Amino acid sequence: MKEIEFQYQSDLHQEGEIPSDIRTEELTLNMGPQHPSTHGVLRVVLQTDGELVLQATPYVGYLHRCAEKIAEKVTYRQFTPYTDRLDYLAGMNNNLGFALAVEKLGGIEVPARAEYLRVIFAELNRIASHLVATGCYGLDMGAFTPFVYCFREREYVLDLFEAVCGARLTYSYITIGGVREDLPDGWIGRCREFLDYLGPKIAEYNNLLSYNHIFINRTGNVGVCPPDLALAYGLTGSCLRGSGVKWDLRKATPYCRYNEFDFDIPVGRGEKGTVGDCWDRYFVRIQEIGQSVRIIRQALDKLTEGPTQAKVPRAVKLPAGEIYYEVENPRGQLGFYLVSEGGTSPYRLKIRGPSFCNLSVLPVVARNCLLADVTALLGSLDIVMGEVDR
Amino acid sequence: MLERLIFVLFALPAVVAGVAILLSTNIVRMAFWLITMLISVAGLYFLMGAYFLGVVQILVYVGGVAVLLVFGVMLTSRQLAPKLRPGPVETLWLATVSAILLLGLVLSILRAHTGMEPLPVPVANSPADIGHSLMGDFLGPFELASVLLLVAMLGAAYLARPKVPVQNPQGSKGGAV
Amino acid sequence: MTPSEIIEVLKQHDGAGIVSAVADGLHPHVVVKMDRLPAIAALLQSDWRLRFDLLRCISAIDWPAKNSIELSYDVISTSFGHALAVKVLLDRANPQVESVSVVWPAAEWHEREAFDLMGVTFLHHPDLRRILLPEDWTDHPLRKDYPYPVAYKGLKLNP
Amino acid sequence: MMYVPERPPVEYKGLSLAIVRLATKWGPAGISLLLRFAWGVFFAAIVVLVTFVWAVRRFINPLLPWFIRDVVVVVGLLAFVCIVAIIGIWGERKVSGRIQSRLGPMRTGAWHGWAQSLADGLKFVQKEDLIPRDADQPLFRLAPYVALVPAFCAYLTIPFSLGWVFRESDVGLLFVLAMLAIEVLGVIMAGWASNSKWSLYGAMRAACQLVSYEIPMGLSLLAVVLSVGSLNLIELGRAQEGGWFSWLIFRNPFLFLAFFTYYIASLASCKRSPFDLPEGESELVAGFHTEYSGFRFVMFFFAEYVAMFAVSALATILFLGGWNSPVAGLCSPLWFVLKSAFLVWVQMWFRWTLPRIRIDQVMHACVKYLLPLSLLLFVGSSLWQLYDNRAHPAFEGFAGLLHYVLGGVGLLLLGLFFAGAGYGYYNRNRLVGSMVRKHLPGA
Repeated sequence: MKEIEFQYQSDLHQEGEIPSDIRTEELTLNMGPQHPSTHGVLRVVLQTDGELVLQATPYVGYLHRCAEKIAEKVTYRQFTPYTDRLDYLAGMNNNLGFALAVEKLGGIEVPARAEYLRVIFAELNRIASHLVATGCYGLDMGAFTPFVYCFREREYVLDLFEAVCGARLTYSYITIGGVREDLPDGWIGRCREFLDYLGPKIAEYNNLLSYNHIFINRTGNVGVCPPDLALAYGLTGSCLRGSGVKWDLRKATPYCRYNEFDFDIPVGRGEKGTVGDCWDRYFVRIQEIGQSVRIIRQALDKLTEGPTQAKVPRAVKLPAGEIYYEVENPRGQLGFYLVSEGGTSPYRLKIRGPSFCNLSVLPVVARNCLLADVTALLGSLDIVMGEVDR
Repeated sequence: MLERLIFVLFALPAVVAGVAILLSTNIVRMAFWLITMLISVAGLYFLMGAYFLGVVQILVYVGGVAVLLVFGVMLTSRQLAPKLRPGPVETLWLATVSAILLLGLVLSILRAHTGMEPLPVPVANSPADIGHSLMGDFLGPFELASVLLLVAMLGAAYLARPKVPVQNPQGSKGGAV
Repeated sequence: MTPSEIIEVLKQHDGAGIVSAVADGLHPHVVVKMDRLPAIAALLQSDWRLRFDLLRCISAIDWPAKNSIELSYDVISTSFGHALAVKVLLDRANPQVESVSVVWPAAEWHEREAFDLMGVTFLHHPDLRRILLPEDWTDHPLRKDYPYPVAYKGLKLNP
Repeated sequence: MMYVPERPPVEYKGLSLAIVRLATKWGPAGISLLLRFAWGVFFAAIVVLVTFVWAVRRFINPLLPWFIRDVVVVVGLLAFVCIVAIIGIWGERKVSGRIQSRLGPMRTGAWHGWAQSLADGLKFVQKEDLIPRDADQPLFRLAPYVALVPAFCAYLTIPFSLGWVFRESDVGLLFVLAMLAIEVLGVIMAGWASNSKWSLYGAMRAACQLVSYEIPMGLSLLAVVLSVGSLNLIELGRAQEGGWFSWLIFRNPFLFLAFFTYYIASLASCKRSPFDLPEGESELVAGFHTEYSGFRFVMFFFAEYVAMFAVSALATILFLGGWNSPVAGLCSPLWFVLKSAFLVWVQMWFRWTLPRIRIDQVMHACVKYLLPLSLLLFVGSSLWQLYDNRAHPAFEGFAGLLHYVLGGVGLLLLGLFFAGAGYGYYNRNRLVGSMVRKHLPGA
């Protein structure tokens, strides 16, 4: 496997060695903006020589909705629904990041029950998001069935969300000062049921996909992103951990009482190839689902009675100041740089989308690889274009 | 009557395709015309009762050689097509050579019709007969052909090998033989 | 290290380059001189006590009142877990600053974004193009005095 | 202000114009007349046909009725092929639904959505027939036929049972292989003519893969041919009469393994998963048929399912006893169809379970594993065959030794096969990520 890979890297493209009249034609291949495996409206321009990709240049911006400009015109509360649309697979986490940034700047204290509920929903959404990532990655590799299985499980999570806030994708549930509603009756039982159900399912995915020989051959040793490269390009989240860097904001700078929970940070160990290959990034996500299950169980145990919403005026007014606040999203660190001049809307809100930074490593890694490897790499970076383009 | 009709059905495409190969300037079209011709000729073989030959013609020439040909043609640059037009001197040469060949062919056909008796050809139609004659009477030529093919294969492998030593990250220098 | 200690280290190395520093509060940062930015970035990234290896974000803020554009480089160290922000103030009429993509390649896209939306020119950037907006867009929308576009390629936009 | 591209109105010219005029003028009247006198037309047709046959026999050529028989059989085969494709497409959707804990099509038709593929076909026929502007028009139009017709022609020599064959041929096996080899031309033609880079990639992959896998496929089949001594498919089927143990797959260990090498290679030659690179939708959008729509797309779809059944039929005849039943004596075309359908089903099962292989791995698997293995099986099987002929003077003196050596090699290969399968089965739980099992309370 490895030998072949290096051979086609080195012997095919020696400039001047192959007579120019029999050299194969280089093609410029336009992958996207409508392509099944670019996960949205990403456009990648590939320079290819046969199946070999010499260069990949991503073009983004097809989903730019001026979220940062909009933020300057609306109030803090009004901006929460816009955060849902950033990383539309992890609306809860986006809400949480924005709410935390505003609360920290305004000095708002959140009640304990709301804190735990936030953790529960953030982690449930992490599970949902990772299930989508896992299933779609199977789809990218040509295995259709894991995709359906993962979406089946995700449905249960969405049902849980629907029960509590009525929405299945754009929740706006975690608001400034707490959460919007308390749990309905019997919700905790259903949640526990789901957690019991999910555990064996993960073993099923591993049997079906993770340890499939073809899958390992397609993803192991492919798209290797060493730790220093990952850090240099600002990769965060499971992409960074897949490269073997043990870095998780929930441990490093705990927010929302994450320090009270007992969980591990899974990192890529190069089990099926090199540290930082596509398989590592994929498998970190699978493991993180398990860790999220652990966190939710603990949070459900700790859940106390009490209010779910702090006393916050309807029109939130923040003092003048600035803050840069990051939370650990399923795709990495989502940052909000919030500048307030006093008043009900931000002076400037800069959003750091984790997918944006994760994608920036693509041209570096997708060089001299095969066409199918670009798909493998894109899938393992797990980008959401809503967040890249904002 | 019916046989004549079917003969025309196969022979006409073969001739048309042969002419089209010469006249076409698009190299991929040429390849597909060639395939048409090969299939038509295979049809003629079927008509003559040489089923084995016809099937092998399709299997080897159409399924193997022609597909590889198209494959190679598709990979080469599209700008190559204008170069295929021969210059005036080349045209002259080619015309001379083809004319001489055609003359010889026509003459031999004419002679065959007028003068000679048809040679008694041993009927070897079934695969078993062909096998027996290949491994019996014609074993020498058969083996010679196989050696020739082997040499051709080795030559192809030699030509296709990388001209520069492959830089192997593992340290071992492989590649150039 | 706490922000104040980090700022101490920075001041030891390059006291002249630092305009001001805020060590406490929600967003501890140092404001550095424009021409000293690459050196300080390299120092932050490579000094064994600091090791700011992860560039989190580059935010550009338009201050028409102060007639300046502020760039804030938020960095964090995955080895030590401490964080800091480095700020530079640029002239609003002609915002130009040296690119830090040599130190943190992650800056490449962030700087393209700042160029696209705020019109900051980064010198010696490997590939300074618009990133989110079309290449033929004319203005920089995140400036406070951005005129609302009336039409784009014959397509009328209703405000 | 939006720019809406204007589509020029359809213009009919020449013959098409005449046909359109004729159809619009006389069509409705003609159809209603036909319906009015349907029974009359039917009986008249029968009378005309019978008279025609009689006249032909009497006055022109007594053999010509055989020609008519051929026409009838070809029409029957065509119908069978269409039914195979239609049921195959519906079955694929039901199988995928079953595997993915869904129902699959349930509404169209009364029972389990059986009419779904018919409805889809109708939809496709009605779709606009799009040809890209820069496409190579004649080749683009021709390609679907080049893909479908050879796949159909393969059925001309496939026997469904004793006597149930269009033409019994001495080279029947080679004929089927040759026809399946032409099919790739349609794919390449489509890929080239579409003038789309994705299609071109699909075509190149198809050419690369199909030509390579023809060799192990042919070699595995040759092993069988060698042990029966015929290329005639009827002969091959007849050699396996008398219960399941006389099937060729159980003839000797080499043939047992040759069945699997053939089956893997046939997956590749049908472009089925995990070798579905020419149309791998996550990489190449839709591969060689990216630009095809409507009825032309249906042709490609049909060709795929027809070829699937053809290779399965070949495997059935050559390895699984063809039309012979597992117990002696009950030969019937039904057995043949059932066995082939089973193999088709396994192909579907593969598709919905496995990821797709990368192109270099496809070639790697062929050249480095499948090809040497099939060569080995070919040589082993022929040696076994030689040994079986005890009277052969070449074995005087060491026939017993050869017996044990060959038997040992065969048993070793068989044992390795089952050991591998057993190892996988025994370790099926260990393969599960240890971390996940340990930490999840629910597991």
